[in-house]
Amino acid sequence: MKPNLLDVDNVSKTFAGRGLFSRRMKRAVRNVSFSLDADRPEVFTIIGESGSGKSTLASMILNTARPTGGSIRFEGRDLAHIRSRRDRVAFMSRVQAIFQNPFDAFNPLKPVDRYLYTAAEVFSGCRTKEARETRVDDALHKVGLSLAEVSGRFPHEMSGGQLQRIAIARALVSSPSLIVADEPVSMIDASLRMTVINLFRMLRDDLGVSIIYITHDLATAYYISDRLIIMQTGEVVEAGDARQVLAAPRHPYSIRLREAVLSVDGAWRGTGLDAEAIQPSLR
Amino acid sequence: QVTVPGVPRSQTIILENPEGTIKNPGWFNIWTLNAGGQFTGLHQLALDTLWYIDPERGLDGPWENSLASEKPIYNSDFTEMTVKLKSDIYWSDGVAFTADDVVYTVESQIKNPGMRWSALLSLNVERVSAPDAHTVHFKLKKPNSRFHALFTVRFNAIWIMPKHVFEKAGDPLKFDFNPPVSLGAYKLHSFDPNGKWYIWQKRDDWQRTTLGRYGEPGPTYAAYVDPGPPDKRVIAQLNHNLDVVHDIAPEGMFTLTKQSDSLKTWFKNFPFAHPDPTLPSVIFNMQNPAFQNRDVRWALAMLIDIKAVSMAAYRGAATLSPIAIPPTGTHPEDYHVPLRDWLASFELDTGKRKIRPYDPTIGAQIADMLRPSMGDQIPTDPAEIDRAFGYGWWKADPQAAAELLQKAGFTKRGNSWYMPDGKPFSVKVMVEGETRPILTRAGTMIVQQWRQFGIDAKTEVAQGTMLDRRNTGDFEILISWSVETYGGHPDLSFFLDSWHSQFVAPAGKTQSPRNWQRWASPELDRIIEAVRRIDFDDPRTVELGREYVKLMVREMPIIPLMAYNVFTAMDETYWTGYPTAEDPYANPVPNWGNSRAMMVRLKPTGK
Amino acid sequence: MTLLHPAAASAAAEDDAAIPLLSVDRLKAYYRLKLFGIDREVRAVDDVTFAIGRNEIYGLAGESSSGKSTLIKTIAGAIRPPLAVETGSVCFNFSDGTRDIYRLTPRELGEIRWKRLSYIMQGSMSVLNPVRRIRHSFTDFALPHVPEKGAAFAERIGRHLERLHLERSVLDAYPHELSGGMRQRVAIALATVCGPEFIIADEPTTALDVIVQKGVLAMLRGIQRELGSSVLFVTHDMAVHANLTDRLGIMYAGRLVEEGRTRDLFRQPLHPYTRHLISSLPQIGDDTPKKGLEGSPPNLAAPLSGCRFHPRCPLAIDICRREAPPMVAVAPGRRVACHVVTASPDAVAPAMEEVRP
Amino acid sequence: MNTLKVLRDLFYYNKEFATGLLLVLIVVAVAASSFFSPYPPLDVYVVPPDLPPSWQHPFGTTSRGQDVFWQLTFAIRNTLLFGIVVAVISRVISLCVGLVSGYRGGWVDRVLMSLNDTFVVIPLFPILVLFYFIMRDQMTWGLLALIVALLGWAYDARLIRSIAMSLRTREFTRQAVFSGMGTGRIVWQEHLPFVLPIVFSTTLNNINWSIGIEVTLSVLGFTDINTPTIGGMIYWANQHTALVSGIWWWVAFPIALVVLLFIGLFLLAISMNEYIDPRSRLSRLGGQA
Amino acid sequence: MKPYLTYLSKRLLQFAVVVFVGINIAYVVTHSTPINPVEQTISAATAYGSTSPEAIEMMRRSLSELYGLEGSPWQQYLSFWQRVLVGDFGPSLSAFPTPVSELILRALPWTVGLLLVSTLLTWFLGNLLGGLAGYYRENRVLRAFGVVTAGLHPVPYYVVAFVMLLAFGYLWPILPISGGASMAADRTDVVGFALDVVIHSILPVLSLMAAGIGGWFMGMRSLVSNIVTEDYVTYAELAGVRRGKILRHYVMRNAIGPQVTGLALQLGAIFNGAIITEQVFGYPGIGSLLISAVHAGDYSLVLGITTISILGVSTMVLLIDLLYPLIDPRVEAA
Ligand SMILES: Nc1ncnc2c1ncn2[C@@H]1O[C@H](COP(=O)(O)OP(=O)(O)OP(=O)(O)O)[C@@H](O)[C@H]1O
Ligand SMILES: Nc1ncnc2c1ncn2[C@@H]1O[C@H](COP(=O)(O)OP(=O)(O)OP(=O)(O)O)[C@@H](O)[C@H]1O
Ligand SMILES: [Mg+2]
Ligand SMILES: [Mg+2]
Repeated sequence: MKPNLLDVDNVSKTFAGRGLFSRRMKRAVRNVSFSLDADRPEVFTIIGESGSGKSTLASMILNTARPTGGSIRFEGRDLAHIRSRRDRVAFMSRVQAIFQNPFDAFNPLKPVDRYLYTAAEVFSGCRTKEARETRVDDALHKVGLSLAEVSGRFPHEMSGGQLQRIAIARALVSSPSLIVADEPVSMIDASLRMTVINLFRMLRDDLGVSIIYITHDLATAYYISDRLIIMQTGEVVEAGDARQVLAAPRHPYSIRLREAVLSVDGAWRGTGLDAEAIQPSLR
Repeated sequence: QVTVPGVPRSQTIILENPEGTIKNPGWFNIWTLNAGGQFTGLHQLALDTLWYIDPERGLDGPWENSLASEKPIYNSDFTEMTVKLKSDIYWSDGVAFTADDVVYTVESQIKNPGMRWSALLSLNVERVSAPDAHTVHFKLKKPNSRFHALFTVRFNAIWIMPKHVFEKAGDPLKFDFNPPVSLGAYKLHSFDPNGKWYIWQKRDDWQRTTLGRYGEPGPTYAAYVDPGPPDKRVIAQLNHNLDVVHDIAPEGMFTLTKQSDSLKTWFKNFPFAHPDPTLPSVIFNMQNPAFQNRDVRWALAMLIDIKAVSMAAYRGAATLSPIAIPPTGTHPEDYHVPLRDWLASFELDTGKRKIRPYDPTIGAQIADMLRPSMGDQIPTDPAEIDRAFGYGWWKADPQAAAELLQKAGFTKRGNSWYMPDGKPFSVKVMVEGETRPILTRAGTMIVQQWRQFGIDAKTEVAQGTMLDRRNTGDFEILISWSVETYGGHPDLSFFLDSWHSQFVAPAGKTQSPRNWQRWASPELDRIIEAVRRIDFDDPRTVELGREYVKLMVREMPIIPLMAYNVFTAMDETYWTGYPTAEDPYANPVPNWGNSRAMMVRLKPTGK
Repeated sequence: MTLLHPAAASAAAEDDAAIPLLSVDRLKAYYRLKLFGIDREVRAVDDVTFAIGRNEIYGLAGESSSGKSTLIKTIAGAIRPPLAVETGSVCFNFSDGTRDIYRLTPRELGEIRWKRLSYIMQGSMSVLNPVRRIRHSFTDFALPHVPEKGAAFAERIGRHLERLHLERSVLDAYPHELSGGMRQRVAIALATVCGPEFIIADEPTTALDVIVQKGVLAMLRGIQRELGSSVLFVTHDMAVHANLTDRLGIMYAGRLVEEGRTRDLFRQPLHPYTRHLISSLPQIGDDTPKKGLEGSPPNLAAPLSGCRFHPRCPLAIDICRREAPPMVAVAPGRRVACHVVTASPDAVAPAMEEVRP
Repeated sequence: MNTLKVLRDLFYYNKEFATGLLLVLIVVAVAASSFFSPYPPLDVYVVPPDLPPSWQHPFGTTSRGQDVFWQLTFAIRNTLLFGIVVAVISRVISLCVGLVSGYRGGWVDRVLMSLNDTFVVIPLFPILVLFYFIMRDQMTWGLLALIVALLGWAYDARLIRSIAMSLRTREFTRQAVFSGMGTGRIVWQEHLPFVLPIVFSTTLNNINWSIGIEVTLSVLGFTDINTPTIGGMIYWANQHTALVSGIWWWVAFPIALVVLLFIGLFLLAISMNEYIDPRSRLSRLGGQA
Repeated sequence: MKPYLTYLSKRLLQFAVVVFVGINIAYVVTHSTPINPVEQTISAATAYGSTSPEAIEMMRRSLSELYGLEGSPWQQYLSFWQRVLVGDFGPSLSAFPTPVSELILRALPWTVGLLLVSTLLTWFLGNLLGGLAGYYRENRVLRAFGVVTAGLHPVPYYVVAFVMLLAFGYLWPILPISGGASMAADRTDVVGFALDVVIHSILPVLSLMAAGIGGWFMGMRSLVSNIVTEDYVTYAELAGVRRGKILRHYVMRNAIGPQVTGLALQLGAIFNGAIITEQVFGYPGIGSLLISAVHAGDYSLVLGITTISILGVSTMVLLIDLLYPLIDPRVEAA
């Protein structure tokens, strides 16, 4: 039987207390398990409280942090066994990342195209300049950009949406089968947000890429995801089919989450903020 | 500023101790090796021994019977020496000095190999005894006509230990002798726990010391201090906080002559400095094949323009010597003047012609050169010029040098000289740098002159490592001295005895002092052996000395340059009566043991 | 020129306050870069005029890098090179007098800060001094502006933090010990604890999950209502605008392109960009495919002639390429800068009537 | 954006840069004019000694009969070269160690920092002096520069490491990792520009420090007197008690030139900092990330 | 607590390694000096007196024995460590038989006192002024001060010291120019002696400060000028926080980290002494002891001083590493 694309098996992460005299241990992720099927590309969404361990989980999947308990297997291979640079390159050519904040995701002192060229060189073995350019141009076209628009430009010359798309193109250069996207749209406007979300859909449907999508934005989660887990203080409190969960959450936290979502329509019905605004007086 | 409670400035003389800061200031046991300071006043004022020779004329002639009441008495084959001691000499703690102290000094040193004079004494002394309280008798292991030199202060000598103190002290190597019990006219008053100064106080019973017979010492207190770098010494003296500066650069001295109205110097006029009986020279490493040919050495000598060297090193204030004897003390009368004619007729065969290289007028030339800028500070009297600027030197003669080199098989191609084996003629001249600025300057100038002639010459500064490299023969040419004399006595054995070829170390091995040139010459050995056989005061020593001089001129194993001029600056604000060339009763250089003579001649100005 | 005078604009607003608390008049703020081989001018705020009344929450939305933050910085008087105000004025009409913020001495400016005017910067997660405990930050920022001292002051900030769902123990923490969301809340608390008359908030809730966000917004509104102060609020989250703000301005490429009561704007967006912005918003349970804007964002360093939206505008007509559309009041309290819309205002008016409750 | 244009603009718009450049150019010009010196650098008594500054000898003459100006041209050339060699070598080492150690962390960091601390703790002076004794006349200024450089990188490496440690946590570093960049590329291409400002200021300090060491060694008498340097000039002046003797020009002009050089370098460094520092330049155009 | 202990033990191991390697390097280097202490001793003892080559040969042998220089290098190395581990550096070779520790202890208080005071003062003033200058960039006085320090900075210390000396010791002689205390000092009168020591330290301290302040000044200035553009500073300014408070708690407090590290290293290096100061001002201290030991080939003494210095510096590095979280709470100890 073909191994799963990704197995997250009972994973935990405990951080040692910060600071010199601190005794606190922070259990950022507790016994999280899920798996992604190799044959069925999907958008797998992680939602949760701020500080509930989403980013930590993501970095463990990306093998930039080691779980303190449990194991993560990618295509059947335990990530803990990936040590040599060759293995890591091989892994990264299959699993890629899109980072939270497009404005910090590129070195402000360097043109952005470097990342693309390097990725082409390292992951796709493009030896010649021409090969690299073709490769990069292809990837950029998939996200609606072109090499001509990007080459030689600095991050500050690009809009947030453009940067976000370049980051995605960068992830695509290596033709990964899994992309981990950590809050990729939190900083951009609704319109650009949709551009990015639609791109994810296209990746899943047309290129067969699985995507782990971490977000606070339930609306886009609903819009795009196939499955979803909801996390609170490091634990998965609810998991399942995205639409089902969001339509009818069962865990109390999920329910509160669902209820807290502000909607434009809700605003006119008065279910907005006023209900909560009963607070002790200030003066 | 330098006032200590109860020590009035007007009764204190402040002298520089060139040892600098004493690492281990509370250590006065001078009989161990370098554990504490020596020139802190300790050996000048507190200690005493049998005889002194002053490099100048002395209070009462250069020779002084100190603890001894008369000159040493040898038997005919120099295997025994008897010493008669003065009576009525007392240690500062009131105990009488006797022959037992001398015997104890000799015996305890022989017993403890770690002590300073242990080796010298155990090599020489078979037995020492005190037939009576004021007689000491030495039985020597082998004939030694100069054994008394060990107890004769030129700079220092074997100091006599207080038996009654050391006897009780246990291991003499571990005993700090603090406070020191003194035999001299002064005793310790106080000292800086950080080793910067020592104050000595005149003993109430100064009459009961050997200095007593010259009258009462002037200063009640004598402070030996570390005044710091040269510029600070100048400042300190201008501020009248330092009565005697041991030595400064010539420029510092010139500054003082310009700015101080109470300055006293050895020569009233230029060159001011006191010439030490020490002879800075260009010392060849004779074990180096390049210098084994006399013609090469002479060629290098002929390339030196001594006037320029004198200017570079001393700003002209050098007392030159063409011969291997320092032009100081009584030496000019014994050697320089009598040998003038011989020098003038000395001929050198360049291979092409014969030349007479000696130029007796160099001193006058330098005087003339300086006169425009220094004016009447430059003496005019020829005798005075001779004493100040030396007794002539060798003419700079590049032509002759070239001929000599060619004679030795060297060739000149383009602008450079090549050795007979075809390699470029390169020489490295080792100087000591900061430690001996004057010699460094002289070396640099000589190197420049050789370089201009086409020799690949370089200066090597061996600051700190000079001693080791000199001792192991790890140099090509060295600017230093291997000739040191008594100054006040014509006998040359002080340095010459160690030049015997029996002591020359093989290349790479450590050479013992002072034959740094490692020159082995049968002719010289013959002279040395002759000196050994005659008495110290035998007139033949002068004859032999002149023979030595002639041999050295012919062979040039070292190129003598000049006396080591010490720019001792004395301030007359508080004291007068310093020794000078006019009244040369002592060497003014304050770290010499015999500088104690100054004390009895100094008079307070009443300020 | 049919530029609306601010006074007219506020008069047009149906609010009772006769003089608006803030009036921004023909404001141009450019980033001037003339150094190191670069020579250009980024016209981040290019001729913006609007007013905010008392007791009002004014929302600002728009594309990323359309100049929202720049506008806000100019209003808050946070001008640092290379940003410079070209022309225009920013006037506050506080309870104790009117002030043109660019005519004040630094001293006078210092006096109104935090007491009357407070500001939450974009990236409020990083505005806390990393080596100072939160408690001391409160002392630094708020103590001079509140009557309470000592224990009473501590009590006041403690209570205030609780309103933001923060424990009091936060006070003893260093910023890095807090999550991004907590830091944002602390920043909000810092800006609101003195009860200023005018609060400027630039994307203050980006790092919050929806539950906390909701609480924070509620608190903000609670304070605003209680004190009758005004808020200028920027966010990309249109749902937040819908729920929080009274009026909404839409910016595109350094210009205000539409302004009106939030509800009107959502019901009946006039400017094509606004329409797009609102329609592109997905909602839970809504399965219709949404699309982002085609084409590339405008370059503020070399602004296009005419309407800056025209290359991406489905309705663009000829005049849009030539002439910049002025901001025109198309209905009371409703302004828009679009040639197409102003050309047929009649088509708009009925729609406006329709949404009136 | 080409370099020339950058320089031009720096020159026009940055007064500090312009002044700094001018000062440095003056010093460089002085150094360069050594090639036209009428006197061989090591020869003494080529001019009358102790002359105060005059038209003929603008900086006066020394007690060794050398023209101070021409002597200075050689001295400043060698000293400048010395400082630059030391600075360059030690910068390269400290950058390598600091960046790699900060970026890699873990055992690499521990090993490198142990090495680093070892160099921090070794007392400089006895080691240098002992090197002098051991190397003897092979101890040319070049070798001295090498040794001083080897002993002079450690503290700055620690500084750079601390910056690199925070850069490691920046998102773009992860971006670089996931672009397949290895340690070398990340360190040299991604992180280096961020530490450049600090590198500039430490370079300045380092040049200053190395010249100071050279002078101190000279004052203590450890000097290669066959190579004229600023330290060497002070050494000779010192030997001739020039300060007390009133030959102030022998010391004053060399010092003045060094001071000019440093003010120049200082101004250049702060203006370059401004250019490189992303916060004073344009990098934040994209937003306040 | 456990992770911290792990960290601590790793760090202590690193400390031990650094000290061990450092001392070994010092050992190897000092022992490869071409200066032979026996020759130095003999030369110093015989330079002026009568000498006989045979006697010198004898002295050589007995001195080697006395100094414990017999035995294989390996044995010497082992016995060195045996002694060091119990804190004994053996007798000094150039002041035999005085123990090295006695010599060091005598010099140490002076050096430590002088350098501690001047380093701390310099650090404090330099940072204060640097911080002010970086923050109030327009201020004329501070700007002028910047140029002055930048200009003063590269003046070799020797010259600075000397100019001070000339100025206050000669042209306007109001201060003592030599020594650590005056000869008149009565060391039993504590107050008077202390005052005397202070007066004597004025010139050395001033010169050390004049030479050292520029480094701190410029360092702080550039650190501060980076920090003033940080968001939290801007924000505090926008909030109308008092400028003095911003300067202290927002700007300088954040910039101080590297400066504290620098201070620690400098304090650790105090045990090297201030060679030139001691030379110029005749100040008693460990620097001149070190130099004279080097010159005398007294490797016991050199090693004693370097070992103390190595321990001093590495302890300070260790302390800084352990305590840094207190300076910058963001830094994790582990
Ligand atoms: N290196 C670390 N050391 C100690 N604690 C950490 C570390 N990294 C994260 N944490 C803690 O682990 C928890 C989970 O953090 P994480 O960043 O995964 O949260 P998140 O779900 O991504 O939150 P957000 O939505 O705010 O991004 C937080 O409480 C955080 O404080
Ligand atoms: N310091 C600066 N120097 C130069 N240009 C700048 C600077 N800051 C911002 N800009 C430019 O000004 C324009 C407007 O930026 P601004 O930050 O106001 O946008 P915004 O609407 O707040 O965007 P976002 O929603 O992403 O926060 C952008 O094009 C940006 O690149
Ligand atoms: Mg996260
Ligand atoms: Mg913004």
